[in-house]
Amino acid sequence: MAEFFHMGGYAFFVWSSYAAAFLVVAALVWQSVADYRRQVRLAEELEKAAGGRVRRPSRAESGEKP
Amino acid sequence: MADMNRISAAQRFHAYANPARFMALSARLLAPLWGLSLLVVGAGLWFALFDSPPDYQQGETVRIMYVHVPAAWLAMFGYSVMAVASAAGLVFRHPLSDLCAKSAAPIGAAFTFLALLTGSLWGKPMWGTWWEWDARMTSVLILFFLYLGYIALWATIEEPARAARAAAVLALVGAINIPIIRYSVVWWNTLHQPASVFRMDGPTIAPAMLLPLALMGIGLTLLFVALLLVRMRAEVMRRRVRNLRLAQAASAGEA
Amino acid sequence: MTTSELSLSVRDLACERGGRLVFEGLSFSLGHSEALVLTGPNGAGKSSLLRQLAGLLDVTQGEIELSGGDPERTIGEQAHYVGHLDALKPSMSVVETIEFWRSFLGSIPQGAETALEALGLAHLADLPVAYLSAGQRRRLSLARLIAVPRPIWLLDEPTVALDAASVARLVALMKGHLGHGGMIVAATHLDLGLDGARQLRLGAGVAV
Amino acid sequence: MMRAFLALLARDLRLAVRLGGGGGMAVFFFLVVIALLPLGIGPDRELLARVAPGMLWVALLLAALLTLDRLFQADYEDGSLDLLSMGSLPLELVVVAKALGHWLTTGLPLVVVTPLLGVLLNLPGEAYAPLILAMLIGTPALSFLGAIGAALTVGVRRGGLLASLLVLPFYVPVLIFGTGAANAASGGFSGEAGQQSLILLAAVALSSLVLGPLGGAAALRANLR
Repeated sequence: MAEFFHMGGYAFFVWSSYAAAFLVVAALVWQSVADYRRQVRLAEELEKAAGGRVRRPSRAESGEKP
Repeated sequence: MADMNRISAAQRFHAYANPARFMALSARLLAPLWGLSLLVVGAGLWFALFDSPPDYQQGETVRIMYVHVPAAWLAMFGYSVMAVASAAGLVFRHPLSDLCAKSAAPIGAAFTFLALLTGSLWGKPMWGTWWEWDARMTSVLILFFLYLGYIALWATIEEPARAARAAAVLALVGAINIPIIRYSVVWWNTLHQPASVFRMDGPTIAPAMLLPLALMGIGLTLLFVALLLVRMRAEVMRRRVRNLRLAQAASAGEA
Repeated sequence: MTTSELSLSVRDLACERGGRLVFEGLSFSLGHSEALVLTGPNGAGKSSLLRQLAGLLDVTQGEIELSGGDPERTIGEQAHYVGHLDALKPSMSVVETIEFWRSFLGSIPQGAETALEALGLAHLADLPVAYLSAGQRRRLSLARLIAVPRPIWLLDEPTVALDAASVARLVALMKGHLGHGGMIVAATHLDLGLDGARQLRLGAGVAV
Repeated sequence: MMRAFLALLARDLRLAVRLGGGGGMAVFFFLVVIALLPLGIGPDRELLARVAPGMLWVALLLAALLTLDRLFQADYEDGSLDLLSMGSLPLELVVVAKALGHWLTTGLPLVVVTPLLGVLLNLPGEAYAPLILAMLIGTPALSFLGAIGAALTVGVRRGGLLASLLVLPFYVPVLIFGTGAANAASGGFSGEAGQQSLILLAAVALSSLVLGPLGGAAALRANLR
């Protein structure tokens, strides 16, 4: 096991690569999902404020399950 | 006033008719996509870290390849998506293709950055330097700049339709320029003949290494698509927020 | 606001712009609860006079004096100036804009709502300024008058881009300000219907 | 008065973040200039290492210059500057708030990415710490001295270019002492030469903190009225 983490003496380079990959992908996923949720929330707030004056989008449009 | 209403209704129809179908379809696709990509990447990671041999020349550092090569592939793939979507946006005026191009850019840029970073982490033990101005790394760096420029252009132009057209032109000019840039960089590099350049790819890849590489490549590509869909959904919602705000400002005039 | 004995006096004022003498020998005085309406053809110096009063343009000759105000502060610091430019940032929301000016001009962070309500912008509070129409932008610009209490209002064509209802709203606010002992100098082509407002006609060099 | 100062600073930071222009663009510019350099002079690692500190400083100066013209121009164009001069906050402190905002959104990010660019230019390992330290000390001077140029050219058409020309001479001491600090560390000088450069750089930066607001406010008054 220790040998595995040691990576033939290249532990720093190998594990940094994988850590960097994980961080970049995780940040990307988090940012994308958070942005989507924010926009959905904003749209809902604005629709509520409009109080039906603006056409309500269909459920299919937002893709949300009822 | 009645006239204005009709126009804005028509605009809304144009902007939403297709996104409605897209939103429904992408909502159904997303969960399986996330699951599948996680599964494939997981399997790829298993083989990459536990069940593949070290390279006879590069030793354990070859494991960096399983991240680096897919990242570099997605860097190219991302730009292709962007360029094709931009072309479609210019030709067919389909609002979704503009959103697709816009959404692909940050993902592609992130993977380009990752390719550069892991390349650097691979280069240090292999070449003894974090960075070498060889043709390949230099052209990937320039690709990264193209992405950043594209993102900056979107961020700078306020009006979405105008930003989409300008960004599409930039993406296409960039796509045409990539081979030229690539060629010039190779020419520049052979002119200077730096002493310490090694080839990054070995002669041939052993089958035991090919499996994790393929799995990681496919898995991360699936992840790319999932991310693209999420971002496009966010863009559709952003457009709706914009329209709702415009409607709010307009309705306030009457109040 | 202790503006009961506020008075503004202008003596022998001259204005020079780009080597051209815009006006000279201008004198008038204005007491609390009084409004002065500036009229005159284009280029007569209405805007220049307002900017001089606000301290935004150098006084080449003559003097402007405020008595009864805060002696520690300049006239500009006790006045509101609403000019042709609206001083709005498209990426800030309506309420952020007002809160900023409250903090900056008056050091009072809270309570932007009153000002927004006074100009009929309350329901747009969270909207970025970029989405506003010209009239709404002008109203937001005017909301500063209410957001930060200052005794002197210097208004340069405040009714531009406003519809009739908004003009009426503005006139009501101006009357309220005068009623509280404030002072208004406004350049306008429109008859605002301010009772007892004095008129100063620029261009002929004669105060009427 | 403190509240007005903080409100202005917070507004500038908020605008910088929302527009994504300014600082981000400067960092991007910095990156591209540094990447173009080896393409121009060749990928010789020893040569790059030798010119790295100086080139990093020069590129940083240019990147900081690039964003200067918006410092007062945006507020001038929309009339905000008139109102900023009508608050209880002295114009000198308005300039301080704006220059500080400029440093936080431009100077600081530029310093943060410098180590990354050092790698691209094969900057010797021992030069990193002194170079970054020198940049942390020196970049505020770029914002505060730059504020004078930006204030002088406010309202001038194509003022950005003019501001660059006016300001660059003021940047000379920053460049000399800044590169001096890094070169002393990498070039094998005694430690004293590097320290001396840093102290002189700090002196330049401190004097710019005084000079910038005074000169900037005077220039704004001259241009506004």
